[in-house]
Parts: sequence; C-alpha cells; structure tokens
Amino acid sequence: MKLTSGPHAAEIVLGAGSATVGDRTVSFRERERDGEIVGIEIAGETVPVRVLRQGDRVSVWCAGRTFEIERTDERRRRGPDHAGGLLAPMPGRVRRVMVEAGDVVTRGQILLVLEAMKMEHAIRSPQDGTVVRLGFAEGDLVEAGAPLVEIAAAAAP
Amino acid sequence: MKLTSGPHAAEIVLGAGSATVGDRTVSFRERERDGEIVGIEIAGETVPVRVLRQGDRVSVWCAGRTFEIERTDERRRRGPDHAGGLLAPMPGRVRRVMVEAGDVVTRGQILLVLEAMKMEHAIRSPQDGTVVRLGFAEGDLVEAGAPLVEIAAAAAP
Amino acid sequence: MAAIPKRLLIANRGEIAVRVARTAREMGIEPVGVHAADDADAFHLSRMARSVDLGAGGIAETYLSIPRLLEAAAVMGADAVHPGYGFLSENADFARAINGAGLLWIGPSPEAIDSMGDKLEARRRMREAGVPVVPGSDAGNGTDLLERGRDLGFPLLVKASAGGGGKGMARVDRLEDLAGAIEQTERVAAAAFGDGNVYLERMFDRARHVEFQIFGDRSGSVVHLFERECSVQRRHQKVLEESPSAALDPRLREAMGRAAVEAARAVGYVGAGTVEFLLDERRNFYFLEMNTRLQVEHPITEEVLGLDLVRSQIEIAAGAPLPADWRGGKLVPQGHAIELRLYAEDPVEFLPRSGRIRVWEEPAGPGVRVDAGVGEGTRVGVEYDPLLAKLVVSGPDRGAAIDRARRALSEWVVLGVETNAPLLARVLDSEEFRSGRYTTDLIARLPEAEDPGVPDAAWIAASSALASVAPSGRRLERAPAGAPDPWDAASGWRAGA
Amino acid sequence: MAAIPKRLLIANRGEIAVRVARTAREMGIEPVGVHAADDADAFHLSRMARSVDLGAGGIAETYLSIPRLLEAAAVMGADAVHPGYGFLSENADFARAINGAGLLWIGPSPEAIDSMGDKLEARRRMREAGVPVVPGSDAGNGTDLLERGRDLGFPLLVKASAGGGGKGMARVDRLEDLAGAIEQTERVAAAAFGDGNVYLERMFDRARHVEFQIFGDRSGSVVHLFERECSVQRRHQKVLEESPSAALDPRLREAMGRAAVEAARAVGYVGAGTVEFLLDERRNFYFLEMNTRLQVEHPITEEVLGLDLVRSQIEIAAGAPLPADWRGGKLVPQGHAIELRLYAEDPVEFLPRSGRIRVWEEPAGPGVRVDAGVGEGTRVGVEYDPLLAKLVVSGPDRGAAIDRARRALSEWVVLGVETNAPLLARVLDSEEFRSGRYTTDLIARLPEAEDPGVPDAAWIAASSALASVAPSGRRLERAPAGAPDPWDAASGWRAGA
Repeated sequence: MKLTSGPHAAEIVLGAGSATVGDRTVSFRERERDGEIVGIEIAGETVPVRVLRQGDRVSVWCAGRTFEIERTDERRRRGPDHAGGLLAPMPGRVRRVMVEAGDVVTRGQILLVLEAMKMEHAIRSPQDGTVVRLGFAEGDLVEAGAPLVEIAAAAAP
Repeated sequence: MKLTSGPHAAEIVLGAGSATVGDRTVSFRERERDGEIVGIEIAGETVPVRVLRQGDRVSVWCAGRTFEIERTDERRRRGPDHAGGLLAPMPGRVRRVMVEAGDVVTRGQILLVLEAMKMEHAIRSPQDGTVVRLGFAEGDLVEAGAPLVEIAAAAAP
Repeated sequence: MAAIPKRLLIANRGEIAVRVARTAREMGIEPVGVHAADDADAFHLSRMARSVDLGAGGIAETYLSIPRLLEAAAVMGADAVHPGYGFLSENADFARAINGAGLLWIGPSPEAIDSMGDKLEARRRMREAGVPVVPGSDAGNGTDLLERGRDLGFPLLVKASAGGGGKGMARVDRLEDLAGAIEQTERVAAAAFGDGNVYLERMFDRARHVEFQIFGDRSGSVVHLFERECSVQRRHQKVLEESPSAALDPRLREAMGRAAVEAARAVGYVGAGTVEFLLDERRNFYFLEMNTRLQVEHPITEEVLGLDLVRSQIEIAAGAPLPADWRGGKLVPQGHAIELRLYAEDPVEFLPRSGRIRVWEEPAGPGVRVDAGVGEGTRVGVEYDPLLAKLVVSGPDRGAAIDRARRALSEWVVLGVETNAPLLARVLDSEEFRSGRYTTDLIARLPEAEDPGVPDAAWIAASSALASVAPSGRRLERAPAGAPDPWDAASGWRAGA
Repeated sequence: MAAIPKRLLIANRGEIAVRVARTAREMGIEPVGVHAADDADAFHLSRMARSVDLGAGGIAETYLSIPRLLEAAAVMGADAVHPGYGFLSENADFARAINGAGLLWIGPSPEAIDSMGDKLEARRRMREAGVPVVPGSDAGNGTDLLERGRDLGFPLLVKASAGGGGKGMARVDRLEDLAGAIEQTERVAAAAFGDGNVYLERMFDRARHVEFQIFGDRSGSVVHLFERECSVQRRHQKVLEESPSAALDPRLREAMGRAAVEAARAVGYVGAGTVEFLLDERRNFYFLEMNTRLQVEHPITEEVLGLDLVRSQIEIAAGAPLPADWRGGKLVPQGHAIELRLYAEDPVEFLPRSGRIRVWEEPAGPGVRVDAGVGEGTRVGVEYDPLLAKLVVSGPDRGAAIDRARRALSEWVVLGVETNAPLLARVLDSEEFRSGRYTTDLIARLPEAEDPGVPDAAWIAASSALASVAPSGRRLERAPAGAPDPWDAASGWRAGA
C-alpha cells in the first residue's frame, strides 16, 4: 500500500514474515502486548512503537517521535469503506441533525449543521442514497475527520 | 444483585437514575469517558472511580483504595453464562491442548494440561458436550480465572 | 493564624486543578472540584474527592460564573477557595465575593489585584516605589499619545490598560501607523475589557523576560524566591521556562530581586505573586507587570528550592508568617530546572487542536515531574486552554537538565491529538538555546528542524495496522460499560465465533 | 579516561533496565536491550532503542546465560554492558567475560565481587580493616559451631557463606535446635550455592538495617554518599527505604560513613557499592554485607543529593575520577526522600501474583518520581521478580515526604493484578513509622488496618459494570491489530447496528 507522512511517501508490501519498503525487503515480525502492536522486529531486532489507527490514518510513535501516516493509494479513494462516509471537515459541535437513519437523501441535501470557529457549516450529502448511520447526536463535539454520516449509495456501491 | 468484597457484602439494586445499596436509596448517574466509567455521581456529587470487570469479578479504584468485588448471587452459580465455562484454577502455562473446537467430549475427559507451580494439572470436562471454543493455545500463559474452554452441554443449554 | 481549611474548593480545571488538589491532600485538606455540565468527563475530576456540576453553558456561565461557584462552595461545604490561574484568579470581585461569603480566599487582597490589574495604575505605583518601568506614556488621547510616541521612538507597543499576558496590545513600527493602532487598540480594549484606556511602551526587539516569584505575609514581610527565565515564547505565549536564568549574575539577580520585593511591598502584597521584568541587551531591567496569582511555571521554582508553593499559599492565606528560613539568604537554589509546556496544536500551523487522546504515556524516572491535566481517553476541546501538561525536569546543572528534557520528551507518547512536541524538541536541540544566550525572538530564529525521515519500523507498523481487519485482540475489556462477559451468549465472543 | 561508550547493552529487564536506559539516553549513549523469547512484550523494551531475543528457555537459559548475553552484545555492536541488579550483576564470571570480550563492564572488578560474595571472606577482610562485624563465628564443623553458639548466646543466625540478601539463613532460638539448623543450612547451601560452608552470627531482634552508598575510582579514592534506612522489611525483603535515617545523628553518621569507606577501600573498590550495617538498640553498628552493584533503593540517594548514580557508574567505569565536589564535605543532603516498592502480591497472604495489568495510572506531580517496569497491558508472571515499580517521593522534611507518599499512593490506579499497596499504606499510617523509631520488626508489629468499609460509589460502579451487556463504547479502537474501520462493512460498527 502507498503511505504518506508529511513530505515522505513509501510503498509498503507486507508478506509473510517479510516487508518491502520501497526497494528494500526486510524480515519482520509484529510484537504485540495485549492485542496492541508494541514493537516491530526487523532483522532480529525489536524497535518499540506505539500505534493508533483511525480510519485510513495512523499515528505511530517510534524512535522518540510521532509520525502521522496516511494511506494514499487507490483503495482509499474508491474503496467501499469510504464511499459513503462523510467526515467532519474540522473540529466542532453538531448543532442540528436533519436526517435519521433510513432516510432517503439526495445529493446536496443538508444532513446536519456543524458549528466550528463560531460559524455554522452545513454538511451536505455527496450523493443520492440512504442514511445508514449517524455518528453523532445534536450537541456532540466532533473531531476533525470523525465520521459524521454514512450513506449507502442509491446506485452500485 | 448481591456483591461481596472481602468481609463486606451488599445487595445493590440499580434503577433508572437511582440505586439502592442495602436499605439506602440514592440518586445516581454514571460518568463516562470514552466508554469507560470514570465517576459515579451520587446526589449531585461525582466521585471518581476506575473500574475493571473480568467476568463476575470487578476491581474498583475509589477514594484512593482498590476494592475487589465479586458477584455472589444466584445468577452466578446457575446462570447460563457460566454453565459451560471452565476457568483456570491458578495462573500457569498451557502445556498441552487435547481437543479442538467442535470435538464431542465426555464428562471427566482431559481437555488440556496446565503447568503451574512446577506441576502439571489436568483440566477435565465437567460434563458431556461439545467444545465451542478454546481460550488459549499451547504455550500461552493464563491467569487465574481465565476462561480456558467453553463446552456446550449435550443436554439442555 | 486562622485554621488551615478542611475542605478546599478548586475553582478551575486542567492541570492546575490537579496540581492544587495534590497539595491539599498532602495537607489533609479535602479537595473538591467543579465542572461544566459538558465537561463531566474532564481529567481533573479524578483527583478531587468529589466534584459538583456547575450547570450548562459556556465558560462565562460555568468556570467564570461567580454565583455558580459560590453556590458550589456552599453545596460542598467548602471553607476555602483556590482559583488556580486564568479564569477568575485575578478577578477582584470574585475574591471579594469569596471573602464576603466567609470563606478563605487563597490569593492576594482584592485591592492588590485591582491595583496590579490596571496596568497604568501599576506603572504609577512602581514609579513611586522607585522600581524602573519600561519607558512609555501615561494614558492619553490620540494627540498626546502621538506626541509621546514620536519622543519614544519605534518600534513601540500600544497597550490596553486593562490587558495583560500578551492580550490587548499592538506593535507599531512607524509613526504613520501609530494613530491607527491607537484607535484600534482602544476599540478592542473597550470591547474586550470594558475599558478603552491605552498607553504606549517602548519595545525591545531583542530582550529577555525574566520574572521573580515573590511572597508576602500579613505582617508586611515580603521575600523573593529567585527568578524564572521566560524568554522562550511564541506570539507572546510562554513555551518553555527555566531557572536559574543564564542572563543573571549575582549582582543583577540581587538588584532585580530587590526591585521585585519593592514592587510587592508597594501594594501591601500578601501571598504568592510574580513580578515580570524586561531585561534589555545592556542589562537594564524594567517592570512589565505583576501577576497576582500562581504562575503556570511555578514548578521550576519549587524544583530548585525544594518547596511547595501551593502549600505556602494556603498557609499564608490562613495567616501564617513567611517561613523563617526564607530570609537572610538561607534559601539557595540547587541545580537547574526547566519546564516545557505541551500544547494540543498543529505542529505546522500552530493552531489549537481538538480530538481525543487515545494513547497517553508520560515520561518518568529521575529528575522528571509531569503536571498533567489530561490522561488516556481525555477529550481535548477548543473551548478550553490547549495546555495538556507541563514537563518539569531538574538536574545538577543546565546541561544535564537539557539532556534530561530531551530524553523525557522522546519518551512521551501522545496519540490521537497532535502536540507541539516537535517545536519543543527544536528549541532544546538549537545551538542558541543551548548557549543560554537567547532573547524572546528565539523561536522565530530557530533553524528548520532536521528531517531524519520516517524509520522503516514506523512505515511497517502503520502498514500493519492498516492491513488489519481482525477485531480487537483483547479478551477482557477494560471498559465496564463495555465488558462483555466472555461466556455470555449475548456477548461478542460468541457473536464473533 | 576511556571514552564514554556509544552503545550500552542492558543485561536486565523490568524497572532497572528502564532506569539505566534513561540515563544512557541522557548521556547520548544508545541503550540496547535483551529479552527472553516469551518476554518480547515486556515493558522494558519500550525504553530501548532496539532489543534482541535471547532465545527460548527459562531464566537460566536467557537472562542468566553468559554466552547468550555475550552474543547479544556482539550482534548489537554494544561497547559496554550494564548488569542492573539481580541476575548476573554480582557474578564475577560475567564481569570477566565482558572484560574479556573487550567491552566496558559497568561495575566493580571481578575480584571485588568475589571477595564480597563470600560472606566469610568479607567478614575476615572487614575485621582486618578494623570495621566492626556482627559477633559470630568463622566457618567450622558442627562441634566447633555448637561450642561457639553456646558462647554467643541466642537467638542467633546460621548463615551460608555463599548466601546473601536474606537467602540461605536460619534463625535459632535455643541451643537444642542449633545442631539441626546447622545441618539443614549446610544441606540447603550446598544445593543452592554449591558451597556448604556455614557460620554463626548473633541475632538482634530489635535492630535497624542502615546502609551507606559508596563510590570508588581507579585512583583509589573512595567516598560515601550518605545513608539509606532499610529497616522496613518483610521476610528479610525491603519494602520501603528512606534517607536520611532518623536513627543517625551527625556523629554516628560520620563514624558509619567512615567505616563504609574503609570497607570499600579494603577491597580496592571501584564504582558504586553499598555497605550494609546492622545498628543495635545501643547504637553499636556492625558490618553485615557489601553489595557490589547498584541497589534497588539507589533513587533516594539521588533525590537527596541531586545526583544520577547510573551516570556516575558509567563515567567512573570509563575511567573518570570521582567528581571534585563529592569530597571535603561539599555534598549536603537536602530534604527527605522515601522509596516505596510496589509488588504484585496478594495483600492478605503476601504471595506473588500474576496476571495482566489492565489499568495502570501512575501518581505524579510535585516531589513524585516513579521508576516503573510495567505499564498498561503488561503481563506479570511468577517467573520474574514481582517488583512492579518504585515510588520515590521527596519533600523538604520527613513529615512532608510521608504526607506526599500517602497522597501519591492514593492516586495510583492498578487494576488487573493485586499489589501490596494496602501494606504500604499501613506502614505510612502507623504511629511507629511516623515516629521514626522503628526496627526491622516494624511490619510484624503493625496494628491491623482500619477498615473503613466499601464506599457506595464503589458498590454502585461494580454493580453497574456487572449489569452492562453493551459492547464497548469506543468508536475507534486503539489497538492497531484490532482497529476496525468504522465505515468498513466487516467491522463491528455495522455488525452491532
């Protein structure tokens, strides 16, 4: 998969016990603690890491720094898991929710209103479809990138 | 429900917005942070707590101390959720696993061997039935009370 | 001496509420807290014995509401109130209301707050007391000020009399811009502080901010507890502080300390306060302002002196005299301490960030103290101060303290909300900071961060996390509201099997 | 002076491995670690730059295997080895092997380790150096020892020459039991240490254990860094230590310090070591043993002196002389420090506990240092030392330090594994400990803990957690191996909807 972190990018291919980073292939193993990755063993040496995944973004603490890494390959742009997802453009508070799960909506219809930076922002449906799920209720605080509404497309998924 | 903590016991009944502890009824509310209980509001005042539930046992940090609390009412002894569960009698390491999920077993049959305190302990099936799930693999360390094997009874569930 | 209080209401949130609660517990005082209705999951509650809901609304209706705080104190049966810093800590009306309700106010008198809160009044009082102030003007109309500005020279600052802490001021570089800046600052000040008075101060581009901790008691004794170097700033906000200051020699330290004591004495100051000075390149110092509360950066003073300033605040408010060993040169700072402020902010644009902290692992070990206002699971909102925590390191000398700060910073794991840790690292790594010879423009002059790239382990960890589709590996959930019984038919165990 | 090493192999695990790694980083040395194959998820790895697998097997085949550790050092390219405490830290063969491989050994010479490891040899050397030893015997056969025992009087201890640290000894209260105890201790010692030699020592029922930190350099200079009071013990294991000791006055401190320096000088000691003394009720002191490594409780010395003992170990191993300001009375302890050892153990039966730490929130704030070897998610096994972490508090005086320890202990949240925190609280709360007048039988004499019952909030929280059947409320999972994409059809989001 293609990953990006600030100005850096890399193509990573994970195999069974080996990983290819760009043009280098190394043996590797995940070290887990209680179900969380806490180390990456490369060529027999374990480097400590801490990892948080949020959707297609991953925060990794490694070697004393924190890297914000994003998946930027095709899957992201057309994969089924994001087709209907509407993410909060900025942190704010949900002021009004105009739809319910099950509602049929049309492209451009206002789904909810987000208050951020003292202004109200209308969140509109990117497509015709059906509301599958609402991530938040009125009054909830949302983080930038939080999934607000899931829409099942009217046409092919 | 009936709870016990060391020499102390109490009968607790939770209602909507109120709780009865023994013969006292107080208004209460749970305070959550990210899905975990971090406070109990009683009569308008929130007392901080931290809570860990493991099966019928709960560890609660409250007022600077840690309480080990166990559910000791009838439900525990005959409830459906424990009928087929076989818990590790002590911490140790799983030495051998003699069955697989789906196996039909008879009462008294050895299911696995646990090594603890430098000795091997055979874990036997308490009933006739089918292995639904194995909690651990050979070599795994298990804690006291960890669910080792789940058996669906041959007769009524 | 009044009795030490039994139950202390802490009228604040975040790290300072936690900080004050810790000392209260050590003194055998029960710390009780407050929270806004939608802030009931805030971290500071976990260090209080109990906390009460201030009700719905924004900051003005909750943490800044004097009636609601008075009611909270009454409901909880508190006999004393500590305001922390920020919020109502420098609000004389709040101090009066607390005193009026018969509670012990842990802070200076309302009169002292008032006279230092009005910056022009403070300048006047300081001049009378013989404390040097930054060359500048009195209040005046546009014409007077234009005249005075021409005399002072540029750059200069237009400052609101009711402002402070970097708020309500504008820099002017040319005479032609002065009239406009005066008008604008008047307008802003009238709107923000209800007082449109402004004045002018000469501006020093390459100067240091050095402040002195002072303490006064009811008998009129005043001492200083040495200095804090606060020149590492971004947009007039402090980012890192250290003590001692590399800019002072014993003679200058003594002169500034004496001026700080005179400043406090001039307003009959009782309790903990801070006198801020500007130190120019020729080692002249000028009174800037006095903060009539505990400072954010008070821990570095605690570390070099082995004291607990909150304990002293409470004891002195209860009527105790200054400790005998604070006088006569018996207090000697030991070693070196540095405070680093960890803010939730975008490391590129420096804008406050919100989000939820999902992984929070604090640095620890020798010489490391963390005063945090958040923990794992804490929601960080833009409605409150973006300060997450303060890392305070101490070592036998400045070099050891810097090395320790760098080590501690690299241990800190914060995932879920971006922080200014990269900026803090750049400061610690810079030649200019390490030399000790820096001024308030340090951050603007920092070289670009070296970019060592992304380690393979980080790429692979990210890739591995993204590739995963398995449910959580945890057999037993920590969340009580979410702990499915592993043998329960309704639980995820069977559902997933 | 040899160069400061570039890469330090830390041949240990748990809190001491973390402790050493921290100082290494502060010195610009890369800390590299080791782990047993089934210990790859251990906490100490998170503070190393990299760690290497020592392979399968128990302790003997991993953390105690000299060949595997040498191989690890070679593979990692380490140029120095720190052994921590326990494991191979007092194994002269390991020290020789490290030196033989051309690596820098951070510890005393193999000869010094050997002469102090043999308790009878150590007693002989101390007597020669004029250091008082506990009245007792030399090695001997049963008949000689019976004779000697009659002279010494009862109670007395039968001790294995190769034992130490509370292991390989038996208490005898009556002459009739002596012959049996000698035979049994010989048998145990032969089996456990491969050396069946035993000797007798008079036993003091009400005595203190007070130890002195010493440091020697290659030029033959030796200094002491004051004392640590170690009398709070359970079954000869230290539970809490403090410095200074309330039992010492300046004259006694000077006499004991001088004896400690003589003891170290007698064996040409280089590096950090500890001389343990027994102090009887009449204030006579006797040499007990010398530990030729860093002690668990070294942080309290660091706190009262503002030093980093691991840094000094490394510098001195690299050939540096003792710092000039360690001599001539220039070092003066400041304030008071207490260490509390948090063990994973059943609070009633005091047996080691295993399990997984599910919630771990450390105390913090002013005067609090935590040196931990575990974190959230850490598996605690019975195969390793049950020490989870050390809480080290400092304050301006003993009372303030005790209050701080009590506060910090009450903040510590450890769920998933039971700990000895209730015992630590009982010690801190006891009149006898607070008075400062206590001896090694303190814990046996503690009054029963007061039982304030279970607060309603705890009952309700437990009940609420037990009643819950809902899945976890977390929208985004922290576990990368378990983070379902909220918009992924395969995830729990939809499955649960």
